[in-house]
Amino acid sequence: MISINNVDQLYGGTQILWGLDLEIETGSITCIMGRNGVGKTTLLKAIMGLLPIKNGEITMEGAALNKQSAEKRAYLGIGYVPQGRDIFPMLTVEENLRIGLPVRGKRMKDSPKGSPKEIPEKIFELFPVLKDMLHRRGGDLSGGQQQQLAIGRALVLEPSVLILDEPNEGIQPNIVKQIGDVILKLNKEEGLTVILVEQKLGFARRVGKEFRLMEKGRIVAADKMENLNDTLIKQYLAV
Amino acid sequence: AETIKVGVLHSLSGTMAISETTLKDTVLMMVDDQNKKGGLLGKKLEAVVVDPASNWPLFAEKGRELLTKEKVDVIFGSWTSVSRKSVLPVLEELNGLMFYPVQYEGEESSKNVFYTGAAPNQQAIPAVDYLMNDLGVERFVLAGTDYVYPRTTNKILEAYLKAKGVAAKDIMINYTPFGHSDWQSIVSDVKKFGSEGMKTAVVSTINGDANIPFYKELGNQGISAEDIPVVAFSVGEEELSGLDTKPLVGHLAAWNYFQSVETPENEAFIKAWKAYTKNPKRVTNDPMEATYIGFKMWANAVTQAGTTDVDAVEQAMIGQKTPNLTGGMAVMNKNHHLSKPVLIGEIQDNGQFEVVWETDGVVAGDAWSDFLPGSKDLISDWTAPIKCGNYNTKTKTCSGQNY
Amino acid sequence: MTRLMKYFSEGRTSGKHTLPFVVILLGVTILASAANLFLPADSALYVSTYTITLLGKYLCYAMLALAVDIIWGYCGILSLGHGAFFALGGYAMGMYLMRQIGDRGVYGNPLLPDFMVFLDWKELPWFWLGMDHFWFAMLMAVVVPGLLAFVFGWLAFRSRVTGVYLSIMTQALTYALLLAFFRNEMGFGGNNGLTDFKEILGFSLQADSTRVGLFLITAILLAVIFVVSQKILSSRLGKVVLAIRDSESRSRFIGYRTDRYKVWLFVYSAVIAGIAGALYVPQVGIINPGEFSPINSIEMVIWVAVGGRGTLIGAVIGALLVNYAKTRFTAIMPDAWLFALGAMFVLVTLYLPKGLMGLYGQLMSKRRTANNSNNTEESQA
Amino acid sequence: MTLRRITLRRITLRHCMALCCCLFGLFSLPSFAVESTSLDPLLADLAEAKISKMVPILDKIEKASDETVLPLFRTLLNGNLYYIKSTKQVVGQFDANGDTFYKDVFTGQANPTLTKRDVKKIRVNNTLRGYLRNAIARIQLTSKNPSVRESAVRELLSKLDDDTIGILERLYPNETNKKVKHAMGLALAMNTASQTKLAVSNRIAAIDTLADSLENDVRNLLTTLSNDENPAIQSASNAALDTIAQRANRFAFVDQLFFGLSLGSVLLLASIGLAITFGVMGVINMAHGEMIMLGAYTTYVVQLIMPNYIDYSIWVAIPAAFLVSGLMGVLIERLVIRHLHGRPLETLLATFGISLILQQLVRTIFSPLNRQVSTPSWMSGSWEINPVLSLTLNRLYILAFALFVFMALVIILKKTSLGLNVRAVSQNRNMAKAMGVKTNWVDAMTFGLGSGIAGIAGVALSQLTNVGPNLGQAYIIDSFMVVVFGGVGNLLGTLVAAFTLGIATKFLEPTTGAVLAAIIVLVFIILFIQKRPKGLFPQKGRAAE
Amino acid sequence: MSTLASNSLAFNTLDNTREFFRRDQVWPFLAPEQAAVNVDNKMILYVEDLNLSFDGFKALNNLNLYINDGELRCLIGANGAGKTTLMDVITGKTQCDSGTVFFGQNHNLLNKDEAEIAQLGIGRKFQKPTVFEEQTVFDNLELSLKTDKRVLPTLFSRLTPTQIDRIDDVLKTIGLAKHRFMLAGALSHGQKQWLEIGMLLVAEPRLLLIDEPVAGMTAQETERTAELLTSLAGERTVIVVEHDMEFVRSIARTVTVLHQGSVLAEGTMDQIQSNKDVIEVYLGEEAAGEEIA
Ligand SMILES: Nc1ncnc2c1ncn2[C@@H]1O[C@H](COP(=O)(O)OP(=O)(O)OP(=O)(O)O)[C@@H](O)[C@H]1O
Ligand SMILES: Nc1ncnc2c1ncn2[C@@H]1O[C@H](COP(=O)(O)OP(=O)(O)OP(=O)(O)O)[C@@H](O)[C@H]1O
Ligand SMILES: NC(N)=O
Ligand SMILES: [Mg+2]
Ligand SMILES: [Mg+2]
Repeated sequence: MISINNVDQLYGGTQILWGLDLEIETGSITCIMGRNGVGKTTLLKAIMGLLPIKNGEITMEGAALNKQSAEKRAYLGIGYVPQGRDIFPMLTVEENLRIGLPVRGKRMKDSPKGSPKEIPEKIFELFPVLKDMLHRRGGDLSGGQQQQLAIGRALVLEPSVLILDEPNEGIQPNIVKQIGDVILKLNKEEGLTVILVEQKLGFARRVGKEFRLMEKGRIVAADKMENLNDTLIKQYLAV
Repeated sequence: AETIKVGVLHSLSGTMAISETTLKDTVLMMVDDQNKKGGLLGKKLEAVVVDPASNWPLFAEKGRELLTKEKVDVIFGSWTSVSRKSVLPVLEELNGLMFYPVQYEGEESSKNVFYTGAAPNQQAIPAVDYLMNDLGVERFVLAGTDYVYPRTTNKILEAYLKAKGVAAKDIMINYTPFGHSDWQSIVSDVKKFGSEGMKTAVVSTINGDANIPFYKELGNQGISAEDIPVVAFSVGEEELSGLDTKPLVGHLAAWNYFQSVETPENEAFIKAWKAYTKNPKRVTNDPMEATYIGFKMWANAVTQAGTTDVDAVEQAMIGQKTPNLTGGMAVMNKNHHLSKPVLIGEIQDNGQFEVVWETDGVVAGDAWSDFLPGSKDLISDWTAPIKCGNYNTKTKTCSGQNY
Repeated sequence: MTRLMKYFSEGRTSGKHTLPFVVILLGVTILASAANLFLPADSALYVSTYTITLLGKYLCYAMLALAVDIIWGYCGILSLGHGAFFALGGYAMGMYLMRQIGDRGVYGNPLLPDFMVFLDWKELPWFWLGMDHFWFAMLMAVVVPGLLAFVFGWLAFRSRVTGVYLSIMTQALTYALLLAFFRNEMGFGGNNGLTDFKEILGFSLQADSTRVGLFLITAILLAVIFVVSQKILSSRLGKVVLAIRDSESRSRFIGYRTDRYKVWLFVYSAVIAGIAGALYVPQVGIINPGEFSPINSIEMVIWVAVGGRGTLIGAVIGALLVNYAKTRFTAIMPDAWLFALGAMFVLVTLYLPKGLMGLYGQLMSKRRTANNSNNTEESQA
Repeated sequence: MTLRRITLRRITLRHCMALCCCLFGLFSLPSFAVESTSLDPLLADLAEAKISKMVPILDKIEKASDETVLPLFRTLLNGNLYYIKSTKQVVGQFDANGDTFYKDVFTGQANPTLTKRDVKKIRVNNTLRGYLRNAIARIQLTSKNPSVRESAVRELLSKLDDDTIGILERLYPNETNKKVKHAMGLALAMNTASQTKLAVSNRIAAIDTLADSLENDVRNLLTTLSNDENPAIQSASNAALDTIAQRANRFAFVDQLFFGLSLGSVLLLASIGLAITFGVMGVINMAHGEMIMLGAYTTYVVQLIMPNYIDYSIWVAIPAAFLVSGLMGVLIERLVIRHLHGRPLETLLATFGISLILQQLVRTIFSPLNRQVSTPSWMSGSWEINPVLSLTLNRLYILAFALFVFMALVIILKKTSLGLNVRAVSQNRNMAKAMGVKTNWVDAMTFGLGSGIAGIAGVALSQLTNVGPNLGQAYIIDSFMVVVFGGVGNLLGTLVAAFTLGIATKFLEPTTGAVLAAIIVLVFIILFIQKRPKGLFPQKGRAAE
Repeated sequence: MSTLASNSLAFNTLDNTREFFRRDQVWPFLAPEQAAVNVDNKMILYVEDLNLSFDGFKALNNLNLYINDGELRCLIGANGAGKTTLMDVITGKTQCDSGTVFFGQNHNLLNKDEAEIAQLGIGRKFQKPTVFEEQTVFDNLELSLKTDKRVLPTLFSRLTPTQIDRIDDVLKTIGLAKHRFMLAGALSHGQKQWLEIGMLLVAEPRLLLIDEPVAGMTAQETERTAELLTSLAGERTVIVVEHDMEFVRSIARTVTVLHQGSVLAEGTMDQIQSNKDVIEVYLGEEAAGEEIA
């Protein structure tokens, strides 16, 4: 579905991604892991189009993605849950969610399910707290509530690819579990492709089907999740 | 030098550009004209224009630039008093020569400056006389922008009115900031003041941009010239050109020149001006006439002195006569101020003034007002033996500085 | 200790401009002064008094820009009212110079300045007392702006007025002072301000030597203020100030009373502005309420932005460059200079995001990048 | 003394109808103009007379004729009366479509052969105008139209000479219209009250009836009477004056409130665009004032294009100004602002540069002089509620207009996705992009909207103040002050702030004068912000830190 | 801010005047030495009957919490339970509606501002890492050093070799030794987390309030953090908020569970994990088991 070929990326003069290759298959749940600072977030931002890449190519279903602007990519069906939540602090929860409605409207035309003009009820089923806080400013929410909002917001887009950057940061255990269930469910029922950056092995193992290990801006190991063994962990995830 | 350089020190940007740009163009037209006549002393005139940008310290700096860097022989410039005061020390230090063409508060006479605009006794006092004698005005509103020209003029007028027996309660004084644009309360106060049974007039020293909103408010609150006439000292044809004058017909202005005065000189001047600006609707005004007179006199004085040397020209200037544009003769007096006629005009609906009153002859400009305690004993005389701008006739000395 | 050395040489770059700056500044000043005083006027190398005065004025502006940069560039407080402190310093000097005129004014009144005579004032207002003493007046030139900055800053920073709110309040402050000083009743000469000065400390203001003297003093003070400010800003206090700029609340949580730091720095900056104003007045010959005009204060900010915010040298260069451009443009193209100046501001913003110093920094960083990426490499290994 | 009422518009339907009747009366006049021939010698005198000798001649003309002389007086009053040099015959000058031609004032018959050269103007001055106005009023006392009669009576209150009183006494018993009768009664009561020869009780009764009148002339009369030698008259007058003063004070308060609201509406208009570009987008837009200026110049150009339709020009100017300023805003955003995202302070520098360029551009194109923008007739004059309270129409319309613009803007921002999107973009541009918001489009539209509204403000301001290159500079400081005082990012705050400042200024002004009032208001704002560091309506919560 | 806004102008002027004449405020050098924290009762933090509501929403509801000197206390609770808000109140960021908060027996924290509280020795790590982005890692640490934080002493202070060594030690501990001259803004999320912990360490506070330290850390890093915090306890008092149950178990002696602004349960990890209420509102049925890698 998404393939990344030989991507280089720099911040100012510092190169972060070095000729990175990555293949994401439709309907997969790919878990990207690596130590702090290896470039996971940078990679996700490059996919989303929030950072320009210097070299290489990103394609989605064969079409070049790297020439498209970030907002186009949202229309193409990429939903993004950034690290650190990045909700709109001065907008109410409801407004945070409504932002995605135009994209949702466009995308729902192609596949009619649910109402294209309204925030889908399933988000409130998933995160009931959002319903209670509908008129509170996003910035006033607690950290975990914000994280839930960020995930909910991405789901409004009715994405076909969901990019999650450490989505469980700061979330209470029962909801962590629930998020895992949701990912699995959406993947199973709607064929949602998921790219997940996750540090917590337990969660990664439970939800991920594939894993990719990163180091120094490169993918250094790739396999099915069941093959993630202690050697690899020691080599690439231990400090 | 192979040319005679004429410095032009008028703001072309900032708040004063509205008024001063016209004077820059006037000087340029005069220079052109003089060159067509063959220049002066066999040399061409060359205008050097700088922009002091309505910034007062810049007047001093640009003045210095003109005098030392460009080495100009004469400067035509300034509008506000503060800009003149700013450049004055530079003129005196470097012994430059400047012509100042705007009505002002007086209380000054420098060896290096010729004042071709009106002093208060050439504008304010005759106007008030007219109001009292011809219109029977008994109450006065002295409305001005809060700066030195209105303050001084109003001080002089207050003293003058009181001397004429006007009671203090019949004089209302009001000051507003520069560019004041919300005149509702003040106009309404004036209306109240004027509706208490005595004939009332407004003497306006409101400056520049504040006038248009003022007159618009007058019109809208229905104050007509028969009820409460306004006589202004800073509103000329140019200011009116930014204004629909229909509601203002009959309000007054006191000047030494109006475009509407029909004389051959004026007709020629207006024609030349319209041709020069390539704008058949362009109007002329009093400071332009003052510039015109100053320039003519300077040209004559240079010819007479045979040099552009400042001291020689300064002496040659005194006693210069040149026809003014309203049919009389302007004379440069010993105090560096002109003798000019005073005219009072009523605003017409075409944006022009119609002269309704004028002095019998010319009035000599008085550098030091007779109605201010500090200056009633002072005179200015730049001829020998006094040669001083502030000579005290009582103590027979030059008070203060010795210019 | 070697680590310390390494730290200073590697971590910091701003300090290293100090020496060249001081040398160049004083060198040029002294050469220009000498050229004015000792060369004949027709010499090719002669520097006219006009130029000296102009340079003197630029240096005052540079000092003012420094003051703005210290609080804006380093502490993130955008003051749109620094002209107020500058003007107050200027008025203090102006009052002194006014009193020095003595009975040489046009009315020859030994006690009252001319403008008071002709508005018929009978005695000197209380706030003019003592202003005939040079040192007292100079004290006022720093105390009054400093005090105003203290009161304003103390109120504002304790109430945690920040960002645009603070900026607009400073603008309101200078605007209110503008209106107040316009009033003739205030006793500062109204719109005309104070002018027609004769001498300072007995030296005629019209003498070349006095002008050169003032020019030299300005340059020396600028150098001193530059060095002192540099020292302050590279001390730990400087780091706290930067920390406040980055995240004021975080600074409070590690124990810094940020309001006091801000008041302190604001007062320091205001005092510099006051000094600049005091030096400016005898060189341009007039001080009037126009200096309080908010547009002036905005221009100061712009000098700093053009030069490069957050680098002292950038502030100085910006002030010199913009004002030189203004002088040249108003003379070369009096009708179109606003186009040129406006375009310059737009282009600098677009193409030199960190001002002129940023341009220099970009060149430098090319070199530094190599080092950094090495560091990163190592750490990942 | 009364103030001229003829130019004061009354806006009730009844008054409009009255006006039509009046016009109709005018057109039907020629049929009565039989005796006009007997005036000819007097008219010839008029043509030759010096300005100071004209009053007696006019007096004779008035006495010698009736309503038919009105067109003559009116033409003279407007300064349009000329005489033919050769025949000394008077003619009126008229303008239509830029051409000047001459008509007989009585018959309205055009005289196509006359040119400017054949005629000479009969000059008028203020004294003469005053005289004419009274004469017209006297003649109109017998007008068929009641409201004309009423205003004629009121006009004459200040000049109650014996002649006039005589006429009024004759007319009073037969007057049927209540209002006219009341006005006449007032005039007669004033006369009675001032007649020292009459019985004191009669005079006091008259004075008592005067107490319910707000007319200036009444007050002036009472003030004079309060110094009467008779103590009873004195106290009656004082009592009446007190009653009047009480009522007048109430109206004065309303008047002042209106001034405040009006100033507030100007502030609101000037700042509301900035509330968007600065308040919502976070661009420190120093060129905001120039956007206002462009709007004002657009009004000027529109009037230049349609000189004969000034009354409608405003309706063309409003959309035109919105487009001109809006497009300029879009241009600025696309060329400059968009490169400065994330660097809000730099926008100050760039937009300041732009403001310099725009000012000079206008100076170059339109000259540095102020341009003349005319006021449509329906916006000039005032709505006279009673003799002490009248509201100027232009300000009334502008007040309504400001509120309308405000509402429209609120609706646009609330009901379209633009409002939501722009706030999202300003809070987190990247995330907004990731949510599919076309940030470029949103930026350009929002900046265009803010600028366009500034342009509309320019149309309104062109009716109040100078249309010149400095127009914008005059409002930029106030605009920022209002937005910040209200609380950045809060439109309602801008509204409240604008009116608060407007009203505060106007209530201070009478006691402190305009300069001090401005200073006091500024100091108040500074102190207020110490109390509420984020303005009147702060953005609250964790995120606002 | 909110407190100021609620007072009347007159009152505040009076207040300001009074403040002005407080000699210790005007003349920093006259300020009395901070009195040491009185922990005679072994208790270092008393939080009693704390209430706080936002527009009617009760974020803290009669909250009581007592922390012993030298304790390591874990604070857990559902998202929005009020954990961060509690820290906000303790550190002076947020003003509470009612209640008392004492640091030791002698310091009422409610009438102190953030800086005073920090100077008393209460350090805090934020949930969302906040560091000085435009300064280097080294400078971030230098600024956080335990020193005299008044203006003039700061102006004249110089780094001592011991301080440099201390910073170096911390740099090593947090694994950023190689990044010491990097601008903090350029660090990755996890690195910023570490830096913020580092800033806490160099400040040597008596009481550490740590909000979600291991979010975004790898398993090993989490372990290291656990070791670090355990080693700090005893000498210092540590309050940790975390949702990572594995981590909590590895460090916790006493765990307090907050719910809807008040304490729901308190006890050992085992007690908490078997508490029905806690399972229902927070852990979920199988949560504890699931989380273990
Ligand atoms: N804005 C920036 N400027 C310069 N360098 C940056 C910037 N953002 C990140 N970096 C650097 O890029 C590298 C990769 O960062 P990134 O955020 O992608 O890491 P990560 O793998 O997501 O780490 P973490 O697990 O901590 O989130 C880091 O070394 C970081 O220092
Ligand atoms: N300024 C505010 N305005 C309105 N509500 C607020 C504000 N601050 C906090 N809240 C609310 O108070 C509650 C407690 O928030 P707090 O951040 O303390 O939760 P928390 O326990 O730290 O949660 P998490 O584990 O998700 O970080 C939340 O429901 C939040 O929405
Ligand atoms: N001299 C004047 N009008 O300022
Ligand atoms: Mg990351
Ligand atoms: Mg929290």
